[in-house]
Amino acid sequence: MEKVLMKGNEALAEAAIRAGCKCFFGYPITPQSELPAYLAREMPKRGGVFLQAESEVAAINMVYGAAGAGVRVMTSSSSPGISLKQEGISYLCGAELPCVIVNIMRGGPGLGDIQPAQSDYFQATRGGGHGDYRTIVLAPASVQELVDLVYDAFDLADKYRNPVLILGDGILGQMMEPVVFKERPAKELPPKTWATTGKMGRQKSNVINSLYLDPVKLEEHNRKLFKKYQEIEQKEARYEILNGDDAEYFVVAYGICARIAHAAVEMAREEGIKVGLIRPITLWPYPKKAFEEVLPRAKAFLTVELSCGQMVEDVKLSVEGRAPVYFYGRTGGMVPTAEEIFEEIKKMRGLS
Amino acid sequence: MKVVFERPKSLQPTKTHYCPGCGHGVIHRLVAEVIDELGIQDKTIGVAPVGCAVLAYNYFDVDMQQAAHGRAPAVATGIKRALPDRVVFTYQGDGDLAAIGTAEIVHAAARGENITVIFVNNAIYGMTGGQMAPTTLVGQRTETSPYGRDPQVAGYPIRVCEMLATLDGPSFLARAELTDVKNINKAKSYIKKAFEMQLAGKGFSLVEILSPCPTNWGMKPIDAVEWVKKEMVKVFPPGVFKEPKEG
Amino acid sequence: MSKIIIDKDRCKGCGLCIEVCPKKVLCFDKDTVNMLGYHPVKVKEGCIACGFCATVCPDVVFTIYREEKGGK
Amino acid sequence: MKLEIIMAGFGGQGIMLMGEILAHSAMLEGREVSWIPSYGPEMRGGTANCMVVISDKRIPSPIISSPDILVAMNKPSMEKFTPMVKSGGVVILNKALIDERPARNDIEIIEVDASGIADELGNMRVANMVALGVLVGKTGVVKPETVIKSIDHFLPEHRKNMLEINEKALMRGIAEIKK
Repeated sequence: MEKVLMKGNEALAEAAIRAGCKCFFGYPITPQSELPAYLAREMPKRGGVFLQAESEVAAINMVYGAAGAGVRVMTSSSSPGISLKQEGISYLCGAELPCVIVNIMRGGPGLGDIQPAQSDYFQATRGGGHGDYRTIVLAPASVQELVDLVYDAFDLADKYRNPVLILGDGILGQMMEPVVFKERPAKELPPKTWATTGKMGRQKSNVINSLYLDPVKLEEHNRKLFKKYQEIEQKEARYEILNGDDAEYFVVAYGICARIAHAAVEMAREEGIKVGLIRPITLWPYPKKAFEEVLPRAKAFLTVELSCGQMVEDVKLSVEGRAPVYFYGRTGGMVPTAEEIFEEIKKMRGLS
Repeated sequence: MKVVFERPKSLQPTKTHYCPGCGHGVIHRLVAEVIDELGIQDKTIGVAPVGCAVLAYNYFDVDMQQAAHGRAPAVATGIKRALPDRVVFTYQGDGDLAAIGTAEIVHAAARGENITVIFVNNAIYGMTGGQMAPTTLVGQRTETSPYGRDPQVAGYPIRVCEMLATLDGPSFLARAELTDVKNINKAKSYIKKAFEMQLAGKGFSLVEILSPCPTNWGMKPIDAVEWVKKEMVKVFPPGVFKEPKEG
Repeated sequence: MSKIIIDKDRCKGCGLCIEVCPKKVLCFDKDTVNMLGYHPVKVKEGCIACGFCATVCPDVVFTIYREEKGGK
Repeated sequence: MKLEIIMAGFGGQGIMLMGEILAHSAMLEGREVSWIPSYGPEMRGGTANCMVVISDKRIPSPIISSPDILVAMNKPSMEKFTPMVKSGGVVILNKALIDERPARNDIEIIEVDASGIADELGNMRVANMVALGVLVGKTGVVKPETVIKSIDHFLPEHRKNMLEINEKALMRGIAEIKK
């Protein structure tokens, strides 16, 4: 397999095409602009559709239309643009339409800045828009994983008829790493008999809709959605534990932050501190199992995020008070150094 | 016996929820008749708006998507780009198309998106109970312009056909009035023309239809029709605003 | 000869058809209240099957047939 | 083996490309690599920098807080990044644009007239390759022929005529070390 050196944003775009993405609708925003630029070049050559919409709102609704028509479709943006897409994401979830949404996060709130951040965690994992819903959230930490998770994202979206979010950050989008595009056998997925393709000889017309005027029906629909979400929680949670075999202390971090935390863990190991790293790969469903696995021997947890503390709530929910949970975060586009995190690891050991 | 009139195939037998004398029922039927006449029921996909016509997917017997408020042209764009050989239309009211969805309609038109838009203009918000619309006439009383629309406060009505006619993208733009047999037939001929444009790959087509809303105007159905004829057409002159040159 | 079928349970009593009828053969059936709670429209003698009523009717109440010339 | 490098200079000096070529060469030689740019308004005319990590093992963090090597192509870059360089590390300075020496004596400072040499070769824009040559000559982290392969990889079709001068600049940089 040939290794190529690629930017995260471009590798993501290439992976999407290879995963069968037929349509892309987006609106420019830093730091994800290489992604639409790549697709603008490649899609027309490879039988796909690239369209720059008039706004993020329009883009996500184009996604709704194309997803409803039964094709694989993707959009991408960065934090402020994702806020604009929330309306559409809620509708996509309500109408159970599969699609992939990429958020290359930047600093907020408001216009914020264009530096890397992880402050959209709540928005991503709690729904984000109105109504009772969840989106699957994947958090890659390297360019290779970004590529691999794009394939998974499309498969998961189709399997569960649900939007899947890929949550990256400015660094991941901008960084270059070697990547291999492995050939993947197509997954066995349910046929899209629900798609509005025109009746084309079908007896009954298909309707894509999220409106249920009868509350009894809407409750039924919401319960059905939640049954699906429960199944996803049971089957699809993913994580990685590094340096964990004999660890007594654990750093918890995802995405680019997990990379820096990993460097800090290695520093601590050199000084004989028994510390490991829990790296959630799915942020929703949250990998509670990772904590079950280490709780019998864990003395304390340190959550590190590029935010003022969002994922730490899920860590606390997973630890259920059985060990102290500490937090260290940098925000607004600032990124901690490995040394900073190392100091926090030492503090954690001193405190517990 | 020869059939003079019967329910078109592309219209479900379902009774509509529309008020007595509402224009939506007629416009639904005209669209369905055109779909039947062009023989495109099997490959047509409609997009329902938010507004009184939100339940349009229950009435048309074609595949339908229900869109977020104002976003029907974007949703239709997604469908059409994914399935270019299908016929895609949106059905939108004045709040949906000319207020919250202004950006979407202008840009779909500017792109020359090869879709057909049925725009129902009744100068008021029906579904939410009679508030001022972007097409409410100056002086017209609504729930949110109780003293009559005052341009000093609420500005002026938007003429969608005229506005879109400044763009290069649209192939066919026309406005009809739902006032009498002759004009209803004319509305149908415009709708047919609009779909034919799409079938010929000519790009964006839109038919605006001035339609009575007796309930929210506080009028009897017959008076509402008269009001369209006397007042609305003064502000929104019917006619063709854009069509391809012959030849 | 012509035949006009009125699906009275679809009628919402707007009266647009009565107004438009050139022969003035349509009127409300004051003796009936339909499923929707309206006095539906009814037809008297003299319909010429012009189809005007069906054209203006928002509720697809009418189905209209006309005897073909020379046929039965 | 693990090497952490920061390259910095003006936007337009080819800083990003210099890093990409180095990362690409190391990848071709079977190493793990990462490259991250500073991104944003500074890309367009202000200062630009990129971080390259080359390692035999999986790279934990692509973000460098204390580099082994700094390549500073202008004075603001030298001022900004020299304090971060690891004790015992190396700073490669583009002498032509830096009229000061950093006030540290625990690091090795290599001054090279990258812009001057490039100018002499006929194109100021290849100063980055001179500096890269110095880095390659100093560390031996990748073979010169691999770097040349990478330069070729990054040159677009209509710029292939630039391969020769880039190659010359690289070799001149390597030669500077051997002097």
